[in-house]
Formats: sequence, C-alpha cells, structure tokens
Amino acid sequence: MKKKHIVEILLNEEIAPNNYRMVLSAKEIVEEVVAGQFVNVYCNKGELLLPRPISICEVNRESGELTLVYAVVGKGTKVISEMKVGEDLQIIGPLGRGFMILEDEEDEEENQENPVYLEHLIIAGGIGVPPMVELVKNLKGNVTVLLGFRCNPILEDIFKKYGATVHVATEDGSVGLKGNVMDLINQLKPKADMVYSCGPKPMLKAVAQWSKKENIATQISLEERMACGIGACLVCTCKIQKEEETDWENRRVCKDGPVFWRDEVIWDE
Amino acid sequence: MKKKHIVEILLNEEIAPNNYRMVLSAKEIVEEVVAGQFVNVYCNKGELLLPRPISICEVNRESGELTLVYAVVGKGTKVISEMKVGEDLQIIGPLGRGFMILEDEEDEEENQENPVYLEHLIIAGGIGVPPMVELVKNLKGNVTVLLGFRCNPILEDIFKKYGATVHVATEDGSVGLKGNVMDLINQLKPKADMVYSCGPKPMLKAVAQWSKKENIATQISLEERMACGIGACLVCTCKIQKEEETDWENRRVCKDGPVFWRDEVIWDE
Amino acid sequence: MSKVDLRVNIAGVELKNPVMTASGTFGSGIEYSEYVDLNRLGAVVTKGVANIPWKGNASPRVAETYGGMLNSVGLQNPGIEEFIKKDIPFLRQYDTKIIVNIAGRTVEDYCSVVERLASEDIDLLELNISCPNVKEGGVCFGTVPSMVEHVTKEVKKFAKQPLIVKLTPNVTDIVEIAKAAEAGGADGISLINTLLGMVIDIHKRKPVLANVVGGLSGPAIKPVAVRMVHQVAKATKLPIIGMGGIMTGEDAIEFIQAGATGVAVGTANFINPRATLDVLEGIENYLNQYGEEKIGDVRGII
Amino acid sequence: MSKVDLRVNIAGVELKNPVMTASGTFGSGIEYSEYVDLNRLGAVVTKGVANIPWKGNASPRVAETYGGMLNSVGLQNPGIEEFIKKDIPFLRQYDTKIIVNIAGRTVEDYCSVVERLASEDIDLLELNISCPNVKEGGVCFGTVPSMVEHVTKEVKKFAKQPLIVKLTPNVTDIVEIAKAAEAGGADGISLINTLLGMVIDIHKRKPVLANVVGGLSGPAIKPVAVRMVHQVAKATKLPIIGMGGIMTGEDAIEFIQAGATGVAVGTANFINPRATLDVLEGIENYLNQYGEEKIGDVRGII
Ligand SMILES: Cc1cc2nc3c(=O)[nH]c(=O)nc-3n(C[C@H](O)[C@H](O)[C@H](O)COP(=O)(O)OP(=O)(O)OC[C@H]3O[C@@H](n4cnc5c(N)ncnc54)[C@H](O)[C@@H]3O)c2cc1C
Ligand SMILES: Cc1cc2nc3c(=O)[nH]c(=O)nc-3n(C[C@H](O)[C@H](O)[C@H](O)COP(=O)(O)OP(=O)(O)OC[C@H]3O[C@@H](n4cnc5c(N)ncnc54)[C@H](O)[C@@H]3O)c2cc1C
Ligand SMILES: Cc1cc2nc3c(=O)[nH]c(=O)nc-3n(C[C@H](O)[C@H](O)[C@H](O)COP(=O)(O)O)c2cc1C
Ligand SMILES: Cc1cc2nc3c(=O)[nH]c(=O)nc-3n(C[C@H](O)[C@H](O)[C@H](O)COP(=O)(O)O)c2cc1C
Ligand code: FES
Ligand code: FES
Repeated sequence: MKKKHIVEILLNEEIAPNNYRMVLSAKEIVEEVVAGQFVNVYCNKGELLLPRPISICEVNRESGELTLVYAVVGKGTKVISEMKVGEDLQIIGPLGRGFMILEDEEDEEENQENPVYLEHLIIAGGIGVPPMVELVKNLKGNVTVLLGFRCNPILEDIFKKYGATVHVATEDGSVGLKGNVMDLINQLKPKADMVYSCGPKPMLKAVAQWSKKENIATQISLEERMACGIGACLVCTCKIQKEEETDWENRRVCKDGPVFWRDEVIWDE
Repeated sequence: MKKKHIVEILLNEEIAPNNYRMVLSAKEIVEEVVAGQFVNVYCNKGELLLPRPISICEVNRESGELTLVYAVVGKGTKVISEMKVGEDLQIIGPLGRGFMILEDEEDEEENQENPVYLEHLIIAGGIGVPPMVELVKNLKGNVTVLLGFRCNPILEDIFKKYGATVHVATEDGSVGLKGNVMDLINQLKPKADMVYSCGPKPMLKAVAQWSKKENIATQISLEERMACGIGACLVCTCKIQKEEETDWENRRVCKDGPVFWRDEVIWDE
Repeated sequence: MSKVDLRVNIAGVELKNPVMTASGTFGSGIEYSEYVDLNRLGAVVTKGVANIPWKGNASPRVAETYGGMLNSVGLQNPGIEEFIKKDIPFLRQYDTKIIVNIAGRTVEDYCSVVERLASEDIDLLELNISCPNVKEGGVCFGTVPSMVEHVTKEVKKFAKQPLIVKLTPNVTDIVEIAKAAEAGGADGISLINTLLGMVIDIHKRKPVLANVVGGLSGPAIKPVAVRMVHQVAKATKLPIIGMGGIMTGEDAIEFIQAGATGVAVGTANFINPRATLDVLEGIENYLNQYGEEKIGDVRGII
Repeated sequence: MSKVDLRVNIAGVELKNPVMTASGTFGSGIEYSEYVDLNRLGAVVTKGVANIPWKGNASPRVAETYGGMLNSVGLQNPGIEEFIKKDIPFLRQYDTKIIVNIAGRTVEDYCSVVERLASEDIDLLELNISCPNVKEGGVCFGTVPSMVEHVTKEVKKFAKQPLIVKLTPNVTDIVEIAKAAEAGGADGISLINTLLGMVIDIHKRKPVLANVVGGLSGPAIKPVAVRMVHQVAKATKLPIIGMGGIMTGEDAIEFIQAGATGVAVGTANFINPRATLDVLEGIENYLNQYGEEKIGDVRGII
C-alpha cells in the first residue's frame, strides 16, 4: 500500500531571495522517481488543508536523499520555508507522469558500436527550473539548457556540473542576457531533437509555438491548482486534444501529467 | 494601551500525569496581579481560534516570573503542553476580578499593636487548586487548605511551604483521605472567618451550602467557556442575584468574576 | 508611505476609513478601548439593543469550531434606556461614527427602539433582522422577503438616521432578501450575520451550547460571506458593509473588491484584541503597495 | 479490544460499517485503492455521473480557504456508459457496497441514468439535486421543495435500487426540503453537499476559480452539517448519510449522535489519503472506550 510518508528534513536553506533548497531523507520515495514527477507536501497547519505540489529537483538513490527547490509565494510555502532541520515533513509521492526519455537502454544495446543519442534542449523559467536537474542527470546526449529568471538565477551551476551547456537570461539583465528565454532562443537559434519545457504559461506557449514551427518534438510540464494530487478529484484539469478527434477533453495534470506532449495541449486565453 | 503580550516560556514540565507547570517571563504582567485573576493563552494554531483562560498560579514580582498550572483536557491544552522552553507564548492579562483580601494594609496600620488577622479556609478541587497558591502567599492570618483530587494531588508542598495547614482527599484513596473535599470537611469540621473556593461546579455548590449553613463569608471562583475574556462579547455569563431585588441578571465571569460572593451566585441544574 | 484616502461614504455618512466593529463582538467599545484607540476606527457598531432588557440564553454560550466559533448569546442587552444613558456618552468621547445595532421580537419592538434613538446623537442604524418573529411563530424575520420588506418599511417611518439592514446568510437566495430590504427603503445592507450551526460534545453526549444551536462566525465562513457580498453588490445599488471572518487587511480588501464599502471585524477581536487596527493597517499597506490613491478605486472591481 | 458491531442498515442494504466516501472526492476508488484497502469501507460513493459525458468547468477549479476548500469541478464525468463499462467492474472486485451518485440537468436526465442502472449490480443510488435545473432557468433543483418532490417521485419510477436524495445546504429550511424528498418517496437522505462560496485573489484582482463561485467543503462547514443532520433526523424517519468536514472518528461520532446512520468522508481524503480508515478506527476506539456493543446504541441520542 502507498502511504503518506513522514520524512526528515536534512536541509532547508535559502539559495536566492525567497528561493529555498530542501533536502529530505526519503529512501522509500527516491527508488521509483522519474524526472518531472512531483511530491505533495503537507503544511501541517490546521487552516491550510491542501498539500502543495512541488517538483522533484533531484534524487540520490544511494543516500536516499530527495531534493526540492521551491519559491515562497504564499502561506503554504512560507510555512514550509520556516521548518527546521531535524523536523518531520509529511509528503506523498512520487506523483504524476514525468518526462519521457526516448534514448532507452534497448537502443544502446542494439547500437552498441555507435549508440545514437539525441540532441536535447531544455527551456525552463523561474520555478519551472528545478525539475530539469534530475532530467539532465538522466539524459545521455548533448544537453543545452536555456534558463529564464526575473532576477536571481538558481541552479545554473548544477546543470553545468552535470555536463550541460547553460545559457541564462534575466529580465533585469543582472545575469546573462537581458530578456527572457525567447530572447535567448532568438539569439542562439538552437537546434535539437527534443525540447523539454517547464515554467510560466506564457513562456510555455511561446516555446510551443517556436518548437512547432521548428518541428521539434516537445514535452511540456504544466501547472494547475490541485487537491488530491493522485487523480481522484478532478480539480486540476487542463484541456487536452483527443486523439483522432477534433474535440478536446479535460485531463488531470496530477495523474495524466504534469508532462504532456506539446501537440496535445490546448492553449486557451 | 493594553496589548497581547509575547512572553518567553522558561519552563513547561509535567508535574503529575496530564498536569503541567509552565513558567513565563512576563515582567509587564506580574506587576498588577491579584490572586484569582487569570490570563488568556492563545494556542497559535490556525484551527483553534479562541484563547484558553488559565488562572495565575503564582507570580514573582522581582524576577517577573509568572507560573501557570494546567491540565491537558482537550486540543488547546494539548498544544500548549507541547510548547518548548524558549518558545514564545501569546497571552493577555491579568484578567478578571480576583479574590478580595480583607486584611488590607490600612487595617494593619490602624491596629499596629494588635492587628486582627482572619482565619482563612481554602477549599479547592482538581484544576481549581492552582490559583490558591498566589492567594495563600498574600493572606496574613492562619490558612487551612483542603484539597480534593481524583487521583494525583498537585501543589500540596507549595501550600505547606507558604505556611498553610494542608489536608488532601483523593477519590481513589491513593493519597490522604479517600473521598472528596466534603468528606474532609465532615471529618475536620473546620472553623473560619472566610472561605475561598475554586473547583468543579458540584463541589462549589456543596461548599456553598455548607458555608452558608455555617454562616461563613465565602468567595467562589467560577468557570465558564469564554471568547474575548475582557467583558465585551457576553458569552461567559453566569446567573447572579441582583442587589435589592428578587430578580437575577447574567453577569460576565471574565470581567465581573471569576470570583463572586457566594450569596450572589444562583446555582441552576 | 504616501497617504491614501481611506474615507468612505455610507448612506450619506462619511467615515474616516472603512473599518468598523461587528455588532456583538465589541460591546460598545468600553472594554476594547483599553487595547485599541477608538479614534482610529471608521465606526463602532454596538451590540444589538432592544426596547427592554433581554437576559439572553443560558450558558455555555460559546463553542469553538474548526476555524470558527458558535455563539448563542441570544441578544442579551440592557435595553435602550440603559444603553442611551451609558453607551452613547461613552462613544461620543471619541472621534468615530456610532452605528447602533437593533434587535427586536416584533415590528413594534424595532420601531420603538428606532423612535427612541431619533433624538440621540448617533450616526447610523443597523437593523438586525436575524431575530425570530414571535408573532409569526418564531420564523426568522430575515428569511422571508415579504417580512424583510415590511419591517424595513415600518422602521423607516421612525428612523431619523440612515438605516442599514443586516441580513442573515441562512437563506436560499440572498439577492431576493437584499432586494426586499431595498424595496422597503433600506439605505444600506450589512452582511453576513452568522450561519446556524451545532457542536456536540461526544463524551458528555450533549450539545456544547445550552441553546443547542448557535451562530457560526470566524474565518471558516469567509468564502460564504464574500460570495454573498459579491452577489448583493451586483444586484442592488445600496452601500454594503461586509463581514464574516475578516482577520487581516487582505481579507478586508477581498470584501471591498467584492463590492463592500465598509468592513466589520468580529470574531477576530477575540483572537487578537488589536485586530481592527491590524486590518486597517493592512488595508493601507495593500493600497500603498499598488500605488492606489483612494480606497474607492479597488471597490467592486470583481 | 473487544469487537464492536459496526453494521448499519441503510434503506434495506446492510453495510459492514458506516464509513463511506463522499461523492466526487474519491473518484470510483481506483486511485485511492493504492492507499486504502477498499474492502474495509462500508461503501464507496462514486463521483456524480450523468447520462452523457460532461466536460465540467474551466480550471482553476479549486481554491483553498481557512479550514476548507472551494471546488468548481462542475460535475465533469465520462457519462453513464463509460462508467458502467469501467467503474462498476472495478468496484465489484471489492467486498464493499457501491453507491452511485447521479447528476442531471433535467428530470429526464436523472431518470435515464437511473433507468440505465436498473440492471446493473450496484447497491444504492444517490441523487445529487444540487444541480441547476436548465428547464427552470438554472435554479438549483434542491432549493425548491416542489421540484425536490417532483424529481424524487419521477426518479423513483425507474429506480430498482433504494434511492438516497442528497441535499444542498444552501436553503432557508433544510427540514422542508428533506420532507419534500420523503414525500417524493426517497429511501434515505444524504447531507450536506457544499456551501456556495467565493475567493478573490486580491493581487490578481480576480476570483481564484475560473467559475467565480464554488462549493465550500471541509472542517470549516462541519457545524452547519451537524446542525442540518440533527434537524432532519428529528423531522423525518429516513436513514441519513451525514457528511461535511469529517476528518476523524470523533467527527463521525458527532454526526452519528446527531442522527446519521452512515457517514461520508470527503475533503479529508485530500489531507490524508488514509482518512476513511482513520475515521473507521476512530469510531471503533470511541465505542470501545465507552464499552458500547453496537454502533446503533449511540445513534441519534442527542
Ligand atoms: C506539478 C507541479 C509542480 C510544481 N513544482 C514546483 C517547484 O518545484 N517549486 C516551486 O516553487 N513551485 C512548484 N510548483 C508551484 C507550487 O505548487 C506553488 O507555488 C505552491 O503550491 C504555492 O503554495 P502557497 O501556499 O505558497 O501559495 P498560496 O497562493 O497561498 O496557495 C493557495 C493554494 O493555491 C495553490 N497554488 C498556488 N499557486 C500555485 C501554483 N503555481 N501551482 C499549483 N498550485 C498553486 C496552493 O497549492 C494552495 O492550494 C509546482 C506546481 C505544480 C502543479
Ligand atoms: C477563569 C478560568 C480559569 C481557569 N484556570 C485554569 C487553570 O488554572 N488550570 C487549568 O488547567 N484549567 C483552568 N481553566 C480551565 C481551562 O480554561 C480549560 O481546561 C481549557 O480552556 C480547555 O481547553 P482545551 O482546548 O484543552 O479543551 P477543549 O475542550 O478542546 O476546548 C474547547 C473550547 O472550550 C473551552 N473550554 C473547555 N473546557 C473549559 C473549561 N473548563 N473552562 C473554560 N473553558 C473551557 C476552551 O477554552 C475552548 O474554547 C480555567 C477556566 C476559567 C474560565
Ligand atoms: C459573540 C457574538 C455576538 C454577536 N452579536 C450580534 C448582535 O448582537 N447583533 C448582530 O447583528 N450580530 C451579532 N453578531 C454577528 C456579528 O456581528 C457578525 O455578523 C458575524 O460574527 C460575522 O462576522 P465575524 O466572522 O467577523 O465574526 C455576533 C457575533 C458574535 C460572534
Ligand atoms: C472536489 C469535490 C467534488 C465533489 N463532487 C461531488 C459530486 O460529484 N456529487 C455530489 O453529490 N457531491 C460532490 N461533492 C460534495 C461532497 O460529496 C460532500 O458532500 C462535501 O464535500 C462535504 O463533505 P466534506 O466536507 O467531507 O468534503 C464534491 C466535493 C468535492 C470537494
Ligand atoms: S488534484 Fe485531484 S485529480 Fe488532480
Ligand atoms: S468572554 Fe467575552 S464577555 Fe466574557
């Protein structure tokens, strides 16, 4: 049976203004994690009932450590940021469907001499950046990472550590290009076999338009307000194109996503 | 202006099963305390909004320490019992009208040669015992204390330390007389000029009947569920005989009490 | 911090700011004046007063609930004469508006209180129609549109001050009730009063409240209150005093964006005796944060 | 710990214990079956199903509130055919009763779902009458006694399983509504559905929910729910399934003492995926603590 896990907080530090890295001792959870999945974090405060979905930033299967990186944007993340090392945190997970990694081991075996790795392009903005860390660790081909932030970049170094080429844009120009990830794209004109993207909706929409034009297969991680987090309550839906039909249906971001194929997603507004 | 005080917890220890002594550093509060007054303790838990009224057990005007002794009976007192030394506690107080001490200093001055002290009898049960500590400290005459408990007596020694004669009854007979304070009274047949009583309602009612028969002036401390604690919301009322009338009125336990004269109190049920 | 214009106008009466006290939670301010400078409040709304003294219900009168509380005070009050003697002179010492909340068991009860207040130096009347109508078998005045219109119309005949009608949320259609009050001549609407609730002590196996049921207030009910304020603001032209679970300035802004002109702080006073001023400062901070010049600019924008 | 008899009988159907899931919070149990042994539940109440697929409302569909939440799912469902194909066979693997919650926009919608279910292996029907009646201008079925009686009576004609009618709390007089359902032939009553509420994001200056308003659930509403269960238990003879903010066994006992035969756990599942079983164990503990032999001995004792 799955259950709510009670895990110990090993670290909870501010890595940039209002941005925190939390490391948890979560042996039972890290085993099955796929990059792009998330956990639901309970705030343990009587008036805040719903769990907060936070992407898995990174796992260490040996040590059983699970890393989350989160921004304080409201009451729940504030409470979480005030928790102390040694305290217990309640979480469920891993949840959702993460990124698909197409270079699987069978490919490698079949083409042992000359394995074909893909050219990967990761495009992430703000608090959409964290889940890309575990992804980069699991990709075998060349990885280019484009990161956009309002001001203070996070996690830049860790992508480099794992061998990716990193480009940063900040809206205030304090680090890297002054602008957003679309400006980076216009400047760098990157080529790729697969795009992975996570971040604010307007960014995702722009990335989707660009990658469609460039005809690059693209996986997009969506965000929606949630309650159960496991697919039972239907509050977290997004509009998804039905296969072989012109009609659309509401699918659950928590269970059918958060990662969807670009061409499935219907962008309203 | 009065305000909600944020005070430091200096001690919070279990002194008997489910009974706790809490010492607070509360300089601003201890100054004006009269025995029998109480403070309102906020639980600082989102779902528990209302403050908990807890009698002031003892104050130390030099050190600024304020002592509370409380039983864990529900959610709020449970939360309070789990608070740690060094943490902050929010309280307002001192609140209410405490015990009247009739041997005041003027008396002493007038009769310097031969001051007349009263013979005091304190009758308290269970969690009605704590406020009597500060009272004993402030009484000058002979003090006899009758204490009743279900099983584990508390604060017995401290009354002795302050010079009172103490008799204990427990319902299970584990300490002192097997029975309740009325059994103690029947056994000891105490005499007194003034009775002070606090404890469960049935006990108070029995004490009131006895002291009326014995014709001893009696002050009774009542309990009622509260909200504001300062006299504004009228949720904590008890039935009080109107002066010079046959009619009664609802008076506020938090502001007009918790201590009332026996002959004012109307015992329903 | 630039100075924001917080003044609001309720039925022709100008308040220095929108923050007031919710009736019954603040007495007439005497007790809270030790914790709060009453001069800073837009208005003090007094505890409901009737034509004669009422004893109210038996105790216990309060039960804590998850994020809220039930009360069954039962409108205990000293009667209008005592009130006029003691409470109005007390409040008149302060530079704040006085809104007198009125309770009654019959239309005549209400009218006699309002008539008695006609010559008094108070600013607004707030008619609490969440009371049982004894002549109609105890059905609550505020739940039947025709009764709402009738009692409003009758009371208006005697009212010298503008009349706010305070609505109960325990109805199927709050808009219909608000329109009935408007048709009766109300000059403003207060909402919401408490939701009817009950708590059982499962160990003692009896209701916590001596009165069995009581009124639910506090942050638990805020979403219901905001919804009703929004509905009524869209459906009538009357100024609204919004209340129900306001604990912070942000809560108050929510009511104001939903369409409220004034906001009242009730249960929050019990959790924080300075709640009214914290709400006021929170409203100011919000408006400053967004560079708003006057509070009216964020009112009813939803 | 001695074995307490937890069996309850709802309209002739025996459940092994009173604990069930609140419709819409548990899907058809597929997802929660990874966290909870469904065999231990008295019944699973499924998400509302209509005669044809409904898309539901736009997202966001959820807003957190103080001690509660709003939802505006809008009864998204795959339609009765898909439901019968997938959900009933799934649930029939377990030794638990199946209660199918039914949504509709017209009386005919409801009847066609119930008729379709007549030949299916399910135990009870739960008619959700908190839906807007499109033929009556969108007014909620559950708020008008005559509509309640009418829809109940029509549906009963097609019902092969006992029919529970689930009431909305957004009414002036819940007793009148329950009596209308009883007059229409209901075999039981579920209450309460959600209270209508609204939350505004004051920074974005728009409602949090795309649908503007939504249904308030969770512990915040429990006192309203307990009050309504108590009122209806006193006024009708029908068995009641009580719900609204049940988080613990003690909460459930409160509903049972107020007169409920069954209890449903909704929002609590989101806070604790094992909430249903924790409630069940809490009920057992309470009964053991007081040496009760069967759950019926504490039912309706208030
Ligand atoms: C699949 C997924 C992965 C995420 N990963 C991360 C991450 O790795 N790091 C990070 O900082 N944030 C992440 N988020 C966003 C994060 O969930 C919200 O910032 C957080 O829930 C806000 O909670 P709060 O109490 O501080 O804000 P409040 O505004 O006080 O929250 C009120 C309610 O709204 C919900 N809510 C508010 N904003 C969002 C949002 N953007 N998305 C979903 N629910 C929201 C909250 O969960 C809560 O129920 C992720 C969201 C999703 C859906
Ligand atoms: C003037 C006064 C002085 C008191 N002094 C002491 C003391 O020195 N030590 C001590 O242990 N207890 C004292 N009590 C009782 C104490 O207030 C309650 O035991 C406490 O409030 C219970 O809170 P809870 O959350 O644990 O219980 P819960 O039952 O969970 O509380 C629910 C609600 O009921 C109220 N409540 C429950 N029991 C009582 C009660 N007996 N009296 C008043 N309110 C109650 C709570 O404050 C809360 O609002 C005093 C009460 C009063 C009125
Ligand atoms: C203890 C108490 C007493 C109240 N008495 C009155 C009253 O006399 N007249 C009235 O109109 N409303 C009365 N109310 C209702 C409040 O004025 C207010 O409408 C309600 O509590 C919702 O606001 P809140 O959630 O901020 O408390 C009372 C509420 C409480 C809690
Ligand atoms: C997300 C969600 C979806 C719901 N969907 C339905 C539904 O389809 N049919 C229905 O009758 N009630 C529905 N409800 C109401 C619940 O069944 C229940 O009556 C209500 O939530 C109160 O119980 P709770 O406080 O335990 O959640 C839904 C509630 C929630 C929170
Ligand atoms: S959050 Fe419940 S279905 Fe996604
Ligand atoms: S608790 Fe408010 S008047 Fe006593």
